[in-house]
Amino acid sequence: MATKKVTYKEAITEIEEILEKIENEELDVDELAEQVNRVSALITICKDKLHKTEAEVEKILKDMNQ
Amino acid sequence: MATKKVTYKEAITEIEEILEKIENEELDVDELAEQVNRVSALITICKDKLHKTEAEVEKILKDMNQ
Amino acid sequence: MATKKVTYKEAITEIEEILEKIENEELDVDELAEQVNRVSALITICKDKLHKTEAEVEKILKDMNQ
Amino acid sequence: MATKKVTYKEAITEIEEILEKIENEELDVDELAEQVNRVSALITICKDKLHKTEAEVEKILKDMNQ
Amino acid sequence: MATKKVTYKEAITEIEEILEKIENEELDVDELAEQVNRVSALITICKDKLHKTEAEVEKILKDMNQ
Amino acid sequence: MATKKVTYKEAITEIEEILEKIENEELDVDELAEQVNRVSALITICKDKLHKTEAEVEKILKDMNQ
Amino acid sequence: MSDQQLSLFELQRQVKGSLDDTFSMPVWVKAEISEMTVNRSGHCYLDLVETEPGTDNVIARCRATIWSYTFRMLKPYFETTTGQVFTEGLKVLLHAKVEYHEVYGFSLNIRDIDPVYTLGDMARQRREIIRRLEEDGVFEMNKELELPLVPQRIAIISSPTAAGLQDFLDQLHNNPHKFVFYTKLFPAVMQGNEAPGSITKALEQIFEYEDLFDSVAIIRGGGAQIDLACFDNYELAFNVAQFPLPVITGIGHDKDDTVIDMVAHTRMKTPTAVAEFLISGALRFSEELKELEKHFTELVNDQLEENKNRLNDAADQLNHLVNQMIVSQQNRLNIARIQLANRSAAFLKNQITELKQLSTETRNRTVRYVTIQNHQLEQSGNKLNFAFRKQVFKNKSLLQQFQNLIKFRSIETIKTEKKNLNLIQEKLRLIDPQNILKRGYSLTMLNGKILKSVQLVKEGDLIETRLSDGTVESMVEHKKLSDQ
Repeated sequence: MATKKVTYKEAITEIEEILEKIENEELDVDELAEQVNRVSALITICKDKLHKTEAEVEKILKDMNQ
Repeated sequence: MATKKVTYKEAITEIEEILEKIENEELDVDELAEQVNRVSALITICKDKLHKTEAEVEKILKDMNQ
Repeated sequence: MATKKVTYKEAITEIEEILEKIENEELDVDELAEQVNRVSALITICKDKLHKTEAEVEKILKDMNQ
Repeated sequence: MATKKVTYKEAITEIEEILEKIENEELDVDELAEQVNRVSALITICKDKLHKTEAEVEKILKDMNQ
Repeated sequence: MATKKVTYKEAITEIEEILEKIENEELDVDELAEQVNRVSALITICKDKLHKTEAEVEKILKDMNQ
Repeated sequence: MATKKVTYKEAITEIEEILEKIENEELDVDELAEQVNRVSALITICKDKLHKTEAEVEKILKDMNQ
Repeated sequence: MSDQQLSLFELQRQVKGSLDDTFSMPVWVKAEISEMTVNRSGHCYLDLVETEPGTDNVIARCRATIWSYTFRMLKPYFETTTGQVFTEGLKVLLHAKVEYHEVYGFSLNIRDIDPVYTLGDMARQRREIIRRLEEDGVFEMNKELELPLVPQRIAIISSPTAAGLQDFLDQLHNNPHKFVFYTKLFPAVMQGNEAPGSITKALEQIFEYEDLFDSVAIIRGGGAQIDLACFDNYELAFNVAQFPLPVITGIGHDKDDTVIDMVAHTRMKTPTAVAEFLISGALRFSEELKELEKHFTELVNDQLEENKNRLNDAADQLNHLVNQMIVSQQNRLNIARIQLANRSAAFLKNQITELKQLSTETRNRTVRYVTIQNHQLEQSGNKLNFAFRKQVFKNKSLLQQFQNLIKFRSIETIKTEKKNLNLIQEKLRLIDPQNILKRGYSLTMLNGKILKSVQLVKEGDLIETRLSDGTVESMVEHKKLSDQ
């Protein structure tokens, strides 16, 4: 779960790939916990990125309206 | 019944193989009890793995939602 | 009729061999009773084995369901 | 007509041999009665053996089915 | 005409010899009557033997079939 | 003409010898007559024997058929 | 040839008299006003002409007067009816009395004017102008120009003294939205015959600074509504239509559009309307900008929201899928357990059935075996019976045959012997010399021996001849050999 260098897009793609694998039952139960952890980590990363972006945008808009 | 190192997948595969053997009567009666025992043990292993995974996943998801 | 060490499969094979001999009239009448007795003994052995296996299997399944 | 130790198979063989001799007219009329008697005795022996065997087998099978 | 110890076979053989001699005209007229007498006696002996055998066998067979 | 002890065969043989002699003309006329007489006597003897034999045989056969 | 000489006066009087006779009543005359003056006392003096159609060649001309009291009534009536100043250049239908004055000559005294005729003529002229502009392909040209989103630099063509101009400028510069407009006035005469030329000139000036302006506003405030004929001018319309900047008109009338209005980019009724149009344009743009900004903010927010939702969805989906997978696996294990139970039971049941079958089979086969053996024994008995009977029969036959044979052969032997003896007896009878002699044959004997050849006797030998019943003795006299 170390790779924090993933882009938002890569993270989303990976999340979707894992979800699809789970859906298609391509995942072994043995791997499940690990993969769920991975998705969780990726979602957290994405949410962090989003929050950061949101704050930034808010600031820009505020600046613009003044 | 010692080999607890089997993966979930291997366990399922073995279960199905034994079930098929029983169905096709490829088993000697002398072996049946032993094989039923084996399947039973494997099912228990699988269930344990499932429960463990379930708990683990639940924890991850809970942590993520906080 | 002493050899109780015979496996189920061996027993069945022997029964079938004797039956075949009877059918092909390879058996002397003098041996017939003896051989039928043998078959009977083997069938009894098999039944015993079956009942034992059945009980054993039932127990395993019962244990598993708990 | 004393030899009751003859086996069923031997009896049958002897019967057949005598019958063949009679058929092939290898027998003197002087011997004929004696030989017919012999065959008759053998047939009786065989029938006895058969009945005994039958009864025995029936008993075995009856015992087995119980 | 005394020798009643002759067997059926010997009788038949003797009959045949005498018949042959007669045919080959090896018989003197002086002997003819005697020889005819002999044959007659032999035939009678044979018939007797046959009847006796027949009766005997019939009895045996009758006994056997019962 | 006295010798009545001659057998039928001897008589026939003598007759044939005499007849041969006559045919070979080895006989004087005087002897011839004598020999003719002899043959005639022999024939009579033979006929007697024949008749006797015939009667005897007939009787035997008759007895035999009864 | 009348040699009667008339004084000028008399001639003029005679002309006057005949004209009066001929035109005793006023007549309706169509003519164009070429010149017109109104004197101090209010009388109107006109110079009327008729030109050759299609050219400007004058083919008739005369003076005309409208007396002041008539003129005072006719002029307003005409002008309000036509919306056109009663002035030079108009084509009119006049009700006039032909007058002839000995001193001043021929003139027409106008009593009435039919404005309908002039109206028709004006409309015709306007249609003509429009047709020409369309033919030239310029009619729509100005309309095809794109008005800048916010036309802020306005070239104004107007009369500097016009009341409307100041209102227009005030309205523009003091707009409540604080939009800034840059205006530059290009003065022009906005009425009368000079107007087209003057406006054209103003346009030419603007054209030189084309790049400095976004559009041209031709405005005329407050003036009488009857001065509009000057805007139905071909040359002016031609210039306006082709002008490279969009032209907005606010000429200030409510009636039919002038040709200038028609060819202009945008036609507003009054200067005020033009100002409002310009301000509203700016306002619209400003609102669009605001809208855009709002839209942009919304988009950004939407996207952020969408991504948040997506992540939440992913989390939900993960939860759901994992649960599903676990349930599915649990089911699978449960099924495996049930299958194990069922299949084991079925397996054992099959084995039991098989064992039962085996025991049934044992019984069947044993019974069959015993039956077969029994049958075979039965057959052996039958065979024995049959073979024995055959043997007995055969022996009986043989004995019978022997019996027959001995009978046949003994009888045959006896018969044969009998025959034989009879044959011998017959032979004997033939051989017996006594019998031969009896048949007439005789025996010749020499010296006690039978004479068998002639050669054995000599003549003179004594021979004995034996007959059946005695003997004769004789001597040989002669002998003879038989020929062979």
